[in-house]
Amino acid sequence: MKIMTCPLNGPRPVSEFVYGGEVRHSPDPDTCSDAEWSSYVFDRSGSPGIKYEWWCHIASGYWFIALRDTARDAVIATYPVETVRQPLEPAARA
Amino acid sequence: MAELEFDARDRRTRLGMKGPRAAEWLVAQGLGVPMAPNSWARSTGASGSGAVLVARLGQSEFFLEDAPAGTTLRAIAPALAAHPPGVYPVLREDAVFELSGAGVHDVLAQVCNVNFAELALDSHPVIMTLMIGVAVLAVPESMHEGPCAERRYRFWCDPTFGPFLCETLAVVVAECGGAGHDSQHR
Amino acid sequence: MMYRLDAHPAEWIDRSRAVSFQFEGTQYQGFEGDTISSALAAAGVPYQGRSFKYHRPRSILSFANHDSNTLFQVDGVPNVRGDVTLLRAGMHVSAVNTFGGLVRDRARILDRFARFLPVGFYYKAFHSKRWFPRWERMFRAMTGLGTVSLDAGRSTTPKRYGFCDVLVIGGGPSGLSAALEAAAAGARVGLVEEAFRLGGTGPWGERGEDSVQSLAQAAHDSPGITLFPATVAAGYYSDHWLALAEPHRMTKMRAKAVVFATGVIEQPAVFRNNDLPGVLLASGAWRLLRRYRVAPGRTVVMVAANLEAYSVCLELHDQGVRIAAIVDFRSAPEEGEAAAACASCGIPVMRGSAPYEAIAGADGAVAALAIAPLDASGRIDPRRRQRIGCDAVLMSVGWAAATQLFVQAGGTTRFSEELQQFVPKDLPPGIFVAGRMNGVHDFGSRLADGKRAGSQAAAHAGFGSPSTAIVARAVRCPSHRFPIVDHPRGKNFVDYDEDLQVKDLENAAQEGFDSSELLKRYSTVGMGPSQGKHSNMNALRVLARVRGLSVEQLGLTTSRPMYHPVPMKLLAGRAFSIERRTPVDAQHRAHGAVWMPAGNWRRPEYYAVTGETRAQSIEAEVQAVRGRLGLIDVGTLGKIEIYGPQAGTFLDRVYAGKYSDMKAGTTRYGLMLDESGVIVDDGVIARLAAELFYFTTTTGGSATVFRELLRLNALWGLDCSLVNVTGHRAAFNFAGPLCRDVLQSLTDLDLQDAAFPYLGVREGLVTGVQARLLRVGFVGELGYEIHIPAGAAAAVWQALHDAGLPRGLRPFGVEAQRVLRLEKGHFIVGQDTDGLTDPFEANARWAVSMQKPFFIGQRSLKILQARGPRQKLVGIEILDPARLPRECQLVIDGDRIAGRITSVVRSRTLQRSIGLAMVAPQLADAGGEIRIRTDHGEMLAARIAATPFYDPQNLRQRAGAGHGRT
Amino acid sequence: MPHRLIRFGFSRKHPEPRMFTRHDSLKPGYDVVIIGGGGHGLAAAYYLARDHGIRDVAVIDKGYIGGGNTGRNTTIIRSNYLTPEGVKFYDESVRLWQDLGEDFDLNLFYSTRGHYTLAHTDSAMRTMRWRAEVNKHYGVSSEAVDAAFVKRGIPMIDMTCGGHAPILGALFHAPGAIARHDAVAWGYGRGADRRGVEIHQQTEVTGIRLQGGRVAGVDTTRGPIATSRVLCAVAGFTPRVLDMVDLNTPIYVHPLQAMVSEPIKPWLDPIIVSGSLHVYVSQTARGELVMGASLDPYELHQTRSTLDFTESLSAHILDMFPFLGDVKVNRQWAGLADMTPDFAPIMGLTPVEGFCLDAGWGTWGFKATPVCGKTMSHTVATGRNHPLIEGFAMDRFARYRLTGEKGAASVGH
Repeated sequence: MKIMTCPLNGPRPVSEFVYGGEVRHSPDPDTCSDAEWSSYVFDRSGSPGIKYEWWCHIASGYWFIALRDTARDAVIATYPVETVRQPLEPAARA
Repeated sequence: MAELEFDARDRRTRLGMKGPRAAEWLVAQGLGVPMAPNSWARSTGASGSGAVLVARLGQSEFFLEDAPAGTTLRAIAPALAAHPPGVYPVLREDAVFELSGAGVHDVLAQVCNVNFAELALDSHPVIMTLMIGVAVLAVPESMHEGPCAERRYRFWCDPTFGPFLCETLAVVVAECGGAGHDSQHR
Repeated sequence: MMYRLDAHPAEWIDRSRAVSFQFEGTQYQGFEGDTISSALAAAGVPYQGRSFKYHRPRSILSFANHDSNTLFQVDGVPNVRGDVTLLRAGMHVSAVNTFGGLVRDRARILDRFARFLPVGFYYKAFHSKRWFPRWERMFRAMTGLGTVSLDAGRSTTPKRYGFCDVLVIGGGPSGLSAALEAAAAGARVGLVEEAFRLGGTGPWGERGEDSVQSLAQAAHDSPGITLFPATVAAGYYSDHWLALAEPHRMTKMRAKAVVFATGVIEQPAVFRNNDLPGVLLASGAWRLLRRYRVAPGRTVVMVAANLEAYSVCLELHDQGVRIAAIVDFRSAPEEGEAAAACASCGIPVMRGSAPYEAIAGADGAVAALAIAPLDASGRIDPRRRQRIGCDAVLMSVGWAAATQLFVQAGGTTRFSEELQQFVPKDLPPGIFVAGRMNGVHDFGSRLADGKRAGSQAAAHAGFGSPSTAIVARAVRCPSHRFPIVDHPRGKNFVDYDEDLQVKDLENAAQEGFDSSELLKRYSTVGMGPSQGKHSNMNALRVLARVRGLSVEQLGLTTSRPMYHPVPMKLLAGRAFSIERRTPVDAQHRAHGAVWMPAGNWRRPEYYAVTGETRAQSIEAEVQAVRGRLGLIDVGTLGKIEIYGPQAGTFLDRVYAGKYSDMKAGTTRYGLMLDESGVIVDDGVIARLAAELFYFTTTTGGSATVFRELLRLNALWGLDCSLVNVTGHRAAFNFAGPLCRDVLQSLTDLDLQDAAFPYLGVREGLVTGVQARLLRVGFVGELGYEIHIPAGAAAAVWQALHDAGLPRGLRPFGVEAQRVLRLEKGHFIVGQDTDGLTDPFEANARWAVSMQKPFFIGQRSLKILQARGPRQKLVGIEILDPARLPRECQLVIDGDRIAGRITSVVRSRTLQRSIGLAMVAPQLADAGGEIRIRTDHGEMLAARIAATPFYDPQNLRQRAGAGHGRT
Repeated sequence: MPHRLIRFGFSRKHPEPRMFTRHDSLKPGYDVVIIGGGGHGLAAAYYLARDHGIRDVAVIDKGYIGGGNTGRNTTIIRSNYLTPEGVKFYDESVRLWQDLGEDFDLNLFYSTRGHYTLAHTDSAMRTMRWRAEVNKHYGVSSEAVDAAFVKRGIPMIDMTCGGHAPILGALFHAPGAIARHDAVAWGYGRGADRRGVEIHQQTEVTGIRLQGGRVAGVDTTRGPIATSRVLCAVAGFTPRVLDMVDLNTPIYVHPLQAMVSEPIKPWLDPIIVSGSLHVYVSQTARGELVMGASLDPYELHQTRSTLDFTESLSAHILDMFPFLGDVKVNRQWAGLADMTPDFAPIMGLTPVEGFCLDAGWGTWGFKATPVCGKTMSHTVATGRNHPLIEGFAMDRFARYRLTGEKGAASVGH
């Protein structure tokens, strides 16, 4: 079984994790067009490649980011979430 | 060498908290806090009634369990309930059980995909993993210096999974020639 | 005919222990340690099975755990491998797939019709629409091997995780030395051997004998080596994770490095009747001899193309077996010592000759071999053939590397023309190979190669430094490049499992199936129980000849697990299935709960009361809540706490409503959407303090919702923190006109409206337990949700129950709650909504605050608003009081589907049948009438009605409207 | 014995002609180029040539014909879907299946066995009824049946499923069938080949040339091809081809695995599916049990096998049929499923003129092979989407008009 190295819990079998999909940044909902938004909601980069992905260690509820080659199923690196944080609109930061 | 044993009887006082200021609050309560994430320490609180297990879960969450007859946690519980800023109480009603003795690793090998035998105990590791599909918190301890068979493993899990986990483990332990004590769920 | 030789110290049987068993209804005797096949062979049984397609008599071919000729039905278990299954006293053994027994098999007639049943014949006929069903019945009667007994019980076996530094697959000379070398370096080693004992499958050739025995002994004695005898490495999976199928359990082994010393698999020579009983592989004969002291026959002809043939002949000769001739494909003399020894024993050798056909005797077993010389081009010359009488023909013409696991591990191979076998090309990290599979064939080199691989594997795992030795591959070629002899009358079998002859493969290729993958799929070569272990290599050679290509150009078909088939019970293991119970599970049982599954939970559907029907009990529970009071366990709801200065902001972003402006002590309904604006969950949000909210999710959604909230919190980095207390907090709904009076007697809280209004939340003691009380109206009566620590739940439940009983309390289950909520017109996410329902369609616009700066799904809602609803959720009343549609029956408008009933009940309280329906927008206007198609297509009329059906002003839950009915 | 077979016995040479002509080189151009020599692509080629008179067609495949999901699925054919679009579409497919063997003069072992989708919860029961009602509305034989009916139809099943998933009922679909999957590709391939279509195996597409937003040609490992019409039917490889023409879709790719047992004497007539247990199983005419489960949990473009798959699938099979404990798993494999958010395919014309898409076939493509050939050949030939596929148009996502077929997925994927 695949080994996934969790930044918090270390190397564990992949069955201890839940896959959360590719890391994607949304366009600004206030300024983007309907087409841009629906594309963000539905479209995916379906081709194989080296992708930043969300993974969650179930037992600790710890989310992190894995850089994985989806053609070879090779985990290249894992990071804490801070690395992909996007700034929130002012209202939320207030 | 000790007999393989499975014990799900004991209920000690437990306390949980998380938040940006949880660590400093614990120190303020006179408790020693492990520095590394996913590690534990034993600390004798102000009351001095036996050592408290302080487990650090990740960066900013803590899980505390008092000694069998300890009173430390009861003493500090009200302070926690008063919602000190940046310290968030975490209700811990866990089911708890212990595995120890010869063949303990044969049992673990059947229910968990973590190589416990290989763990270095001097780093005081806290393991969060899945045991037959149920999230558990594990603290391995060496009963006294010696081979792996002399280890004691203490496990905690969500109480609503407790009956399933303990009943299943009791069967595996029995098959591995061990004795089970499980009053909690019968 | 085979027979047993006298005892030998190294034999694997215990002659002091006779074991008697039945075969095809006749009593036989073998010894402890015998396998089924060795015992039958020793007993002189001429043949042990029938072939799959033509039902030709078959006996031992390979004796190597992939011998489809010797599959048996044993005590109700199908397809038992006789060559590796130990004899048990009292066993009932019979051949598989015979009609009327092994000898009288009625289907043997098919052998005569073989010419009419060419490759893929079943694609070419039987397909008229009219007749196919009949033909298919015939096929299904003829097909398959063993028979499964439908009354065999459930048997569970343990399954374990294993860990080691170096895992060595194969206990032959190279595997043994690899394991010992790795252990010497300090690695924890696992050594997997398919056979009952270490040593490998031989033959070892000169001087191998003693060294192998001492190596095996050393491996036994080494504390660093864990032995897995009689164990099949069934598959290699990602990151050095291997399935080890032991006799009675499976070990899932994680290694840091793996050495494949999987050896080679002997390949048959292909000539007419090469499947007759008595014609077998030399290595099989050798194993029979060494392990079970069974001689292949009294007069043996050896079909040879390598040194091993001569070694085996010598051993047989030593045992008094007459070697009538060694028929060597090669014209050049064999140089190995064994050849010289054979010559000195006076064993006649015919060089440059090949078997033309085997000839059967009266008993169906081989009685003679016709051989003929090969011309320069390797073509056989039948005119110059001669007959050699014999009762056994051994084949020693070549080997195929057991690369299956290696390839599964991501290794690549190339075909070596010099060695006539596939050899490893690229090795993935942590993967090492040794021995004959690696093209190293001579005994000394195999030991050296194993040493090298063992050292390198150990070093990879962090023990010692890697050996830099380079072990040369064999100089001699142990495999013939084309051990295949054509025959006008065919029956020269390439694949014994599937009864495939040379011409079948040629014909398949001619029909266009001329790549190795297509050939496999069309001809089924390699698809039988042995998965091509004895047939893929020769099939490739035949295809290469047809295409005029090299074997390398064609390439192997992909190899996938299992290496050998594995019983499902070993794979399944104990098959744990998680159960989750609320802390008052025992109380439910005591009240007579009838359970229904809810995810991993079990919940009381209703509480059975003697003398009541199910319907009566549910109705009585409903009436208890409406008229007096009821108690339900809602502890399966997801329960989450969120702390921190930005907790309100967080909730505003993840729910459609607004929460940051809530006052402490109040609750509000929450609707959760996904990015596309679809309703995914709902619950109640309570504000307990400025920086503390407590909220619930649906039972089904609790785990996934909490996980997603954690993700969003990690992503946004707001100053707040989530705690999942779903299992740590129990929750009951205590509802009904009388509940306030009863509860007041158990708590210090002031429950009067002024102090604790509808939709309020309070913290206080209930029967001395710190509790959170939410005053909610889900069931449409005065009611309090009581949330307490799980440890105290049983006591609190009991107290509430006992206090309520004198006032007519009934615990109520999920069914009653469904009626109650439906009377109030509340929808259930997932039942009354579907995977595409948005808040506008669900009439939940009121729960959405679009003017918020942001919430998940908001942007899509703007688009959906413009698009307009595709359907609408409405209340309905069935006009005919006597009839009730079923949930999910359709609303029909003209001849088109215009919606469906999502929930419906007959309400005693309201004296009518009510429900919810998802209908086309044009049908959604109140007062309008819709038609529902019920069973047998009858139509039923219903009226669109406003909700709530019951107490539309919600007076009862608000004011608690006094006692009893108003 | 059918006289058809007699001639094999009496002809000295094998009397069968090649099924597929081997073409040593590509022509400089074709009227239509079909990327993907699976069932769908070959079917489209077959109907283009047979029904639309378009024979100047090249089918190119990077591997061998039928080597993708056509040869990797569990061969289940059914039409008991949930949406009107789906039911009408798959029903037409099932109708076409009936005559395929005779059309091809090839035995596809199309075998109507009856199909049970087991329900273990009342919400599952509700979905079954929903599907049954929609199916019946369109004349598809489909019934929500109770536990007793299931027990009668599958007497050997453990109705409690090992005690943890009691069977409450099922959706019974009498026309549910299985077929010899490879033969379907061969039949369409041979039929297309005989009508002049060129099949080029071992030929990989490396690029698609556009001129002014329309298709101009296809580059392959064996040279360029000029063409104005391309049909993409490559299952799990769809996103890679779409990248060549700069199209975005919701398609994401996960592996789907399956396994097969050793041959045993047939004992299981119908096809059994259980959503809660994530199982589907049927027994072939060879006596093998063909077993499948749910989609792999994360994106991957590789057909590796996993052990957890065989472990949990075996466990669930034994829940239903405990007597199979000693029956052995012979082989496991995987295919690449191109999934969509609403579990319905993406078919028809695209914003790129001349580029047609037959994709999003996730775990449900085999059964649709004939109707996809029919509708896509129509779409390619006429330049207009076939009426049957309008619900599957690519722009439905941008328009927020999804075709919710998730409820009809055989198991909870």
